[in-house]
Formats: sequence, structure tokens, C-alpha cells
Amino acid sequence: MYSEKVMDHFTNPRNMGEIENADGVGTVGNAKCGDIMRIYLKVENNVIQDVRFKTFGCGAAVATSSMATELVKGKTIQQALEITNAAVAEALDGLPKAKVHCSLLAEEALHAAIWDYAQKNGIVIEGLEPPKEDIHEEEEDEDED
Amino acid sequence: MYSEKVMDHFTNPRNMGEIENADGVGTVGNAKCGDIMRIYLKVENNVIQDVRFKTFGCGAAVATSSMATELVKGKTIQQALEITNAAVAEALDGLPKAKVHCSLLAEEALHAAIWDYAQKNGIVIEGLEPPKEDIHEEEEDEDED
Amino acid sequence: MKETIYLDHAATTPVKQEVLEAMLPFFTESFGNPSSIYSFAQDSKQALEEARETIAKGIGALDREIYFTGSGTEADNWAIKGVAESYRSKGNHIITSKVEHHAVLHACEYLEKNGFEVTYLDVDADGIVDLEQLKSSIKDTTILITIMFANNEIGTVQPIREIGRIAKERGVLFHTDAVQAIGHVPVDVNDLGVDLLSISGHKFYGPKGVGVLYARKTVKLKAFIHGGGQERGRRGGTENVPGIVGMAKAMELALADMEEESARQRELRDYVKERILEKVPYARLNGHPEKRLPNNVNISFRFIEGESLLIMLDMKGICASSGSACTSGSLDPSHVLLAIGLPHEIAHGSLRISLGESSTREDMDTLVEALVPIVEKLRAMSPLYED
Amino acid sequence: MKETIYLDHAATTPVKQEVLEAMLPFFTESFGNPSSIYSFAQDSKQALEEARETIAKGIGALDREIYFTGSGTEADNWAIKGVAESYRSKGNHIITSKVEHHAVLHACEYLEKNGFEVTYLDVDADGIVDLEQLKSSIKDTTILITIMFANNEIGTVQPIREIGRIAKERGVLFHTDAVQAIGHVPVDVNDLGVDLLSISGHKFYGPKGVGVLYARKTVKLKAFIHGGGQERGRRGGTENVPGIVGMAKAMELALADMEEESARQRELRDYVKERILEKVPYARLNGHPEKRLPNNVNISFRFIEGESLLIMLDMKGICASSGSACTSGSLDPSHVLLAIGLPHEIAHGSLRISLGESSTREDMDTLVEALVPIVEKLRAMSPLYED
Ligand SMILES: Cc1ncc(COP(=O)(O)O)c(C=O)c1O
Ligand SMILES: Cc1ncc(COP(=O)(O)O)c(C=O)c1O
Ligand code: FES
Ligand code: FES
Repeated sequence: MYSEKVMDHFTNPRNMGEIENADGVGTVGNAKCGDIMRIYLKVENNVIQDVRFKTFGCGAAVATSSMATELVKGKTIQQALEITNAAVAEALDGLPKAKVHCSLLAEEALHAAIWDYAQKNGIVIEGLEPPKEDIHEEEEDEDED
Repeated sequence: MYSEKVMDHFTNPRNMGEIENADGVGTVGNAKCGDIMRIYLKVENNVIQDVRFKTFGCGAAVATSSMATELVKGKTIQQALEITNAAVAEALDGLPKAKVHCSLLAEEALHAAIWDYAQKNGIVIEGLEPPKEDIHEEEEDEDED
Repeated sequence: MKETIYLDHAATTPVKQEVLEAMLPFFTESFGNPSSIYSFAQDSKQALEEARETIAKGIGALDREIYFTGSGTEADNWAIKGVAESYRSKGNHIITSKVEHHAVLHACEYLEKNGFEVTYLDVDADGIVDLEQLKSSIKDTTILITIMFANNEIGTVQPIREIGRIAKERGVLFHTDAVQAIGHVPVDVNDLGVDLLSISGHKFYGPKGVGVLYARKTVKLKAFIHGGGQERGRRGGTENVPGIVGMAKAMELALADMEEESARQRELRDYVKERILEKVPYARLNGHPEKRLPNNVNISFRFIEGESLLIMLDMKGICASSGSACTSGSLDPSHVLLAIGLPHEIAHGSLRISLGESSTREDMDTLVEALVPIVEKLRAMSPLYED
Repeated sequence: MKETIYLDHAATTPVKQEVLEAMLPFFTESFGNPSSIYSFAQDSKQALEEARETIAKGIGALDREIYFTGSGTEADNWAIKGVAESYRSKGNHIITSKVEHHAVLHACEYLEKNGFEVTYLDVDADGIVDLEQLKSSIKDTTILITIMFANNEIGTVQPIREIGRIAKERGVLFHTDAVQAIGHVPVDVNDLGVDLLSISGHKFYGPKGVGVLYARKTVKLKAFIHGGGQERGRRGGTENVPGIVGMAKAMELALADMEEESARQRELRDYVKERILEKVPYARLNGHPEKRLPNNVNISFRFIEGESLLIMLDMKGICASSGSACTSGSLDPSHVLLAIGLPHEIAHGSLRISLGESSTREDMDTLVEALVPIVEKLRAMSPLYED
């Protein structure tokens, strides 16, 4: 079902855990499946020095959390914001269609953590929206009966 | 599907053929399947001296024709009229349910031949009805869709 | 016991050894439920999807246009009732023909009881639908044309491409029951302009109890059997993996040598037909002489009745039928033979033989040899025959 | 590769060797269409009728009350939609429960869209339907009660006899989906007062793609799949003879040692359940502790999510599931677990293991050993778990 990369990041997740006194923390829930992800950031000079995650979710959610944290580590806030869920999925050699929404969780958790960081530090980041309560998205499935 | 007796009478039908200058001839058609049976009688002193049949019909129809002629041969007209289709079927060790109507064909053809004999000879036989155009009967099947 | 000569391949076929072998692992070893997520079930899932691919390729469809069913009959019911339900807001009129299989006819009759209007097209003396009548029957409320590919009794092959063109021109969906055609004649859904198509595994050396409904991806098709999320949410029920694998294998094998094998059977067909017509008086071929399945011969013998004929052939070890197998319990004369204009008593005396891969010229000779005296014997018994 | 420990028998079971052997002759040798009249097809016909007899006897029914279908899902659909159609003039109200299989729920939802009213009964914390609510829900227009025998996710066995009594008293038909019960618990339709009952072959070591609908002879049941005259004119389609023969053989074998085997599995079930609850904190058993299938264990682990758990078990060679197999592609939390009152995130972290004839105490130990560190690992990853 999952690619080898997904299985690798699922079984050996990178950056799993918490950061005490994090500069930004974002927690989001997925409206579609109810799963939950939290991302912790340590930011210095606009650069993400450290990042950790905790995920209550499926294999794809764990793997995208892991991959997303890998991708943003060492990046500037602006660079981090450019990383889409599609990029994360691609870095994992793709996700099953029914699991694409899981990768959104990682994107949204990251944005929520950056928003939190920005709020705490009185920074305005252009184009960054406050985190939604839930991630809503279009049905990507076809008409089911 | 058929009993051994039915198969025997089907493959070696008794009394198959015609009687020239028969004393009575009856032809009936089966409304249910469209098959046709004709019975020829030679009657002397109210006794069926000879009987022949011709049948356009299924295995059961042929076998019941054969058995019915066997059963009435040598019988008086009254005795012959008492032979029901059930008796013919029984003498054949039974018929499949869907084939019970075929045995009616034999009964009706016999009655029609006797009617013809009676008509020709100005005899009134109590209880004997003129042959119907078709044999109508109740559906014996259960409700089908 | 004498050897059996099986000449009823239109009723059903044996499962080929290679087909059975393809199925076997999925009964006892790779038995996982394809919907399960653990790796043990991946074999089943993969086999299922490969089967889908094989079948899709076999009829020129996309994988996602293939839906597995439990029979050809289910596929027919689903196509017709599913389209009826999905397109009811567009209209309530369906066009079919008088010579369809009961799976189609009875599904249509069911819809008639439920507010639909059905036109049953006439066929000509060879069993071909009247295209002019088809065109003039289409109206604003017409949502579906369902015309079988090849007839199961008389073998006549319909002008499917022409019907597909008419359907497309008039914006009406076109379903064809291809149960008798698959494996015998080339079928390409795009080339033919077919939107829905039914298949049954056991007619081409696959297993019984498994079928396919092809539905073009643009067709809105409501589920008919509701349940779990199988078949993209459109057909509930744990997939019959061995059956599906077997059906796909059978299709693969059938298509591999279809051209040769059809040519071989066509030759045998014409040979036996001519021999019978030559040797037996008062006999006529039913169905179109050329536009017919390569394996079908259907002949009416006047003055005699079909069941008696079949029993006597059976006693010689020859398996044949008098119409469709699934109505052989029925007493009505074939609706197909009546539709081509045969009178009742002639319709009653028809013989269908359908050849298969095992059929030989010798079998044809044996049949003819057996047939001649049987017909004579039955005619001698018949009140209709005066000679 | 490591050995697989298959603990998902509620999803599907392997076909037993003896079952496969019973089926084999009907693929390649005695392959005749049971509707054909020649003697060659009598083997198929006889096998079909013997299978009917075996299954009838197995549930205390008459032969003529057994209808073969293409799956348990088809049987459920037929029972519900068939009764709905046949009794519509009497009323349009159907009673079911919130914990039914999707085959029943989605068939009911379909009927709701077509003018029927459906009451979905609540269940208590153990998953048992509320009989008082059942009684008070019955009204003049109620034509059918459909309540499953045993739940496929949490194993809870419903008070079928009591429901049968209530249905009879109130003159309402009673259908039960017994797909999970057959072969595990005794089922006698007369003793239980059941009017219609669904069975699926592949849940008791029979083949996939074949099922049974039992319908009491007094039930008027319209056809659902229209076609040829098979199944006494009520279910069209060439009979899946090998599948039917296999299902009957499987039932025969299952019933032969049901008492012992169920007792054995019950013991294993209780053993593994206790071991898990003992070793893993924040874990709870779902379903009734005693009124449950002998082979079902369903446990929720707080703070973790089911799929992750299953994948990690899979990596240890253990096949288990998180709900029903056919919805494992779905993202919604189990409707059954929600119905017994679990909050969303707890419902998401449940594990179903279902034992089978091959299951051993060693397997149970292996499972527990694997489970403990997996749960710990996943909890360490969980934002919900603070310890
Ligand atoms: C309770 C219940 N009902 C119905 C079904 C459907 O059976 P099938 O998948 O064989 O159609 C299942 C299993 O999938 C089940 O567990
Ligand atoms: C033309 C046609 N359609 C449909 C069917 C039904 O197929 P099945 O019996 O596999 O359901 C048959 C054969 O029985 C057939 O010949
Ligand atoms: S299913 Fe919920 S995150 Fe993947
Ligand atoms: S079916 Fe016509 S007489 Fe038997």
C-alpha cells in the first residue's frame, strides 16, 4: 500500500517528540478522519533550528510529519511556508489517493506552528492565515453511492 | 429427471400409431405448452378393443400417452373414464412437478375420443363433457416473479 | 458408458485446466480479503487488480471502468436498473429488443412496473433488430438502449457499431449484453460505441458465479448491491478473488487464439448445418446465416417437439439444448423463435447446438448420424406429420 | 520470511482442503449447467440440490426456503429490498439497528431515499439493541425488523430469540444477518423465530462469492436479480455450482465440531483478552464480555490510532484489523464503536482480532508480546498521550 519511503519514515520517524519552551507550537485536527498532529518549532534569526512533531494518525500521517520536519529543518520561515503537502508527498515517493488528505495535516500543522511563533513575536507574515479549527477540503473521491 | 418407467414408455411407446376407421378420435392441445395429442379408439360392445395414440409433445407427454393407452385397453368406456391423469402419472412412478400438466393431455385426449365415439353413436354418457378447445388449468407453480 | 459429446457451450463451458490452476492459490493460500491492509492480503489485492487490467484490456476499456459482479445476470440487472435510477430525472424510456436474454427482459419488465416505459424492438426473420424502428423509437425521454451483442439461442450478431453510432448521435446510453460474444468475436467498447457491457465468466471456460459490468467512466451508475466500499463503492461484497482471477485468465486464453479457433468452429458449424439440412427434410436454420456466432447452430424440425428430441440425443450421449438452458424448465416456446416469426409448433421443435474448443468434425458426424433416425422416429409419433 | 499469524477470520477465512476437494470436480468435469436436461448435467443438478439440503438442515429450514446468492451482501440487499417491495402495500417502515453491517445499513438508506422510513435502534454500551425501544418503535406500517445475529466488529450477539418473539407477536417479518454467526453459534430459524437470514460462504472456510438467503416459505419475496428461472424463479443466473458445493461442505464441517471448536476458541479469546488488558494500560474491551462470538476480541487503546497499530503488527507478521475489512479503506471511525458510546479518538484506536481453527495459544502469546511495545511506541508519538 505504502511506498518504501513512507514505511521507512513511519517505522523510524525523524524528529519525533517535543521541544520544551518551543518558539511556536501548532496543533491541528483533520476533519476527514479526526486525526491530530502537533508541531513544535525552535526558531532563531528567522531560521528553523529545530522541529519536532507528535502525531495521532495513520501511517501516512506519521510519515508526512516526519518528512515535513526533515524538509523544514534549517530553512527560513519563508522557505518553510513554501513547502506544500504535495511536495511532502512527493518526497515520500507518493501516497495512496485515499491518503493524500493526511499530508495536508502536516502542512497545516506547520503553518499553525509558524502562526503561533509569529503571534508570540509580533511578526506579521504575509499570506499566512490563522489556523482553522479543522482542515476542510474538497472531496477528492469520486461519486460514491 | 424422469423415472425409469417414464423413460421406458418414452423410448418404447406402446400403442403408438393410428387406427383406420376408428370408432372415436380425440385431439387435444395443451394451453400451457402448446403440445398436441390424438387418441384413436376401436370400441366393441362398450369395450375398448384397441387404442392408439400420436403425440407431439415432451417426454412426459409421450410416456403418459403410452401408459394411458395401456391402462384403457380392454376396459369398458365407464372404466376408462375413471382413469385420471393422476392414476396415469402414478403408474409411471410419478412425474416431475412441472410435468404434471402433461399427463392431463392424455386424460383429455381420451375423453375427447370417447366423446367422439359417443357422438357418432348417439350415446349419452353421464358426466362426460364436450372437449374443450384447450386444456385450461390452475397454475400449480408457486408465485414466480 | 459411452462418451459424452458436449455440444452445449452456450449454456456453460468447463473451466480450463490452466484457469483452474490460476485460481487454486487464492482458495487456500493467498486467501486474504483484498480490502485488508496487512501485507498478507496484498497478493489478493494485486491479483484482483491484475485481473481487472486483463479484462479491461480485453475489451479496450480502462481499469476503473470494470466492475466485478456475481454473474452475467447481475451485470445486466445492474446496468439496466442502475441507469434507470441514475437517469430517471432525465427520462423514463428504455429501448430493448424482443430477443434479449431473460436477464434483460425481466429487468425491463420490472422497471415497467415501476413507472418506466419500455419499447421492445422487433427483429427480422434472421433475428436482427430493426434499426429504422430503433431510430424512430428514440424520444426525449429515452435514457437507455439495451441490445444484446449476440443471441444465445439463434446466434445472430446484432449491428452493434451502428446501434452505438445511433445512440451516440441521439445522446442515449447504450448497454449491450455481450455474454455470448466475449471470446468468440472481437469486442472493443470504444470502437463499438458501447457505454455499458455485460460479461459472464462461465461462457468462455472461466468459472460460474462471476461476471463483469463494464461502465464507461462518464456513466453515472448508482450501486445496485449496497454494502462495503468494494468496487469503488459501487458494488458491495467481499470480492470473489479466485473466481475473478479465473475469469481473467479465461479471457486472456480465449483472446489469445480467438481468430483461429473461431475460424475452426465456424467451419465445423457450417459443415454440420449443411449436413443436417441435407439429410433431414422439413428443417430450417434459425438465425442469420452469416452474421452469427461462430459456434452456434439452431435448426427447427417441423412436426416434432424439442424436449423429446433432446432426450433421445441424450440417450446417444449428445448434450444439446432446445433454447437457452436457464429456461429449459419453462414450457413456453422460445420468445426468440417467436420473434423471428416461427409459428408456435415449429418454434417448439428446435435444436440448438453450440460448439466449443473440444468439438471435432467427428462429433459433427456422430450428431448427424444420431439425429436422422431420431427425427424420423419422432415424426412417426407426431399427429402433425402426415407423410 | 517470518510466519504469518492470521487473526482476521472475521474478514475472511481460507478454504479448507476438504472443501476445495469437494468443489474441484464441478469446475472441469461435472461442469454441466444444472438447468440443462441431459443426463450429463444431472451431477451438477444433484450436487446443487444436495448442497441446498445440507444448508437447509444446518439452519433447521426446508430445502425450498434456501436461495443461493453471490454473497452475504446480496442476501442482505435482497432480504431488505425484496421485503420492502413485496410488502409495500402493507407499510413502509423498517426497523434496524445502528450497529448493522454496511450491507444492511446502506440498503436501508437506499430505501429511505425511496419512500421508506427506517428506525435505527440504539444499542447499549455492550452493543446490545434496546428491546424496549424495539417494541415501542413497531407501528402499523412496520413491515420488517432487520437485526444482525452477531456483530462483525465487536462480536456482540444479539438477543435473537427475544426479537423473533416480539416480531411474531406484532406480525412483523424478522430478518437477521447471520454472516458472522454461522459456524460459530447454533442457528435454528424456527427455534429463533427468524423469517429471513443471510449467510456468506467465506466466513466459515467456504469460498468467496457465494451466499444464501433463507426465506421462510410464508414470506412473499420478490426477485431482486431478475433473469432465468433458477432458484424457483426468484434469483436469475447460472448457479455457481462449485461455490455452492463448497459452501455446503464448509457448513457441514463447521457444524460437525462446532461445540468443541467454539469452546476452544472461547478459551483462547478470553485468555488473550485478559493478557492484553493486564499488560496494556488504558485499554478496554469493546462488545459484551460474555454474549459475544467465541472468536472475537475487540480492544480500544486510548491515544493511538488503529491503522498505525495494524501496520506495526503486520510488520511482525500478525494480520489483524481495526474494524470491518470492507471499510478499512474508509476514514470514518467505526459506526459500531461510536454507537456503543466511544468518543471519536478512542474509537479510532481499536484492534479487532478474530480467531480461527488454526489459532493457538502460542499465537496469542506472540500477539501480546508484539502488541505491548507497539502500543508504547505509538503512545510516545501521540500528542494525546501525556504520561
Ligand atoms: C455481518 C456481515 N454481514 C455481511 C457481510 C458481507 O458478506 P460478503 O462480503 O460475503 O458479501 C459481512 C462480511 O463482509 C459481515 O461481516
Ligand atoms: C445472452 C446472455 N445473457 C445473460 C446470461 C446470464 O448469464 P449468467 O447465467 O452467468 O448470469 C446468459 C447465459 O445464461 C446469456 O446467454
Ligand atoms: S487517515 Fe487520518 S491522517 Fe491519515
Ligand atoms: S411440456 Fe407439453 S406436454 Fe409436456
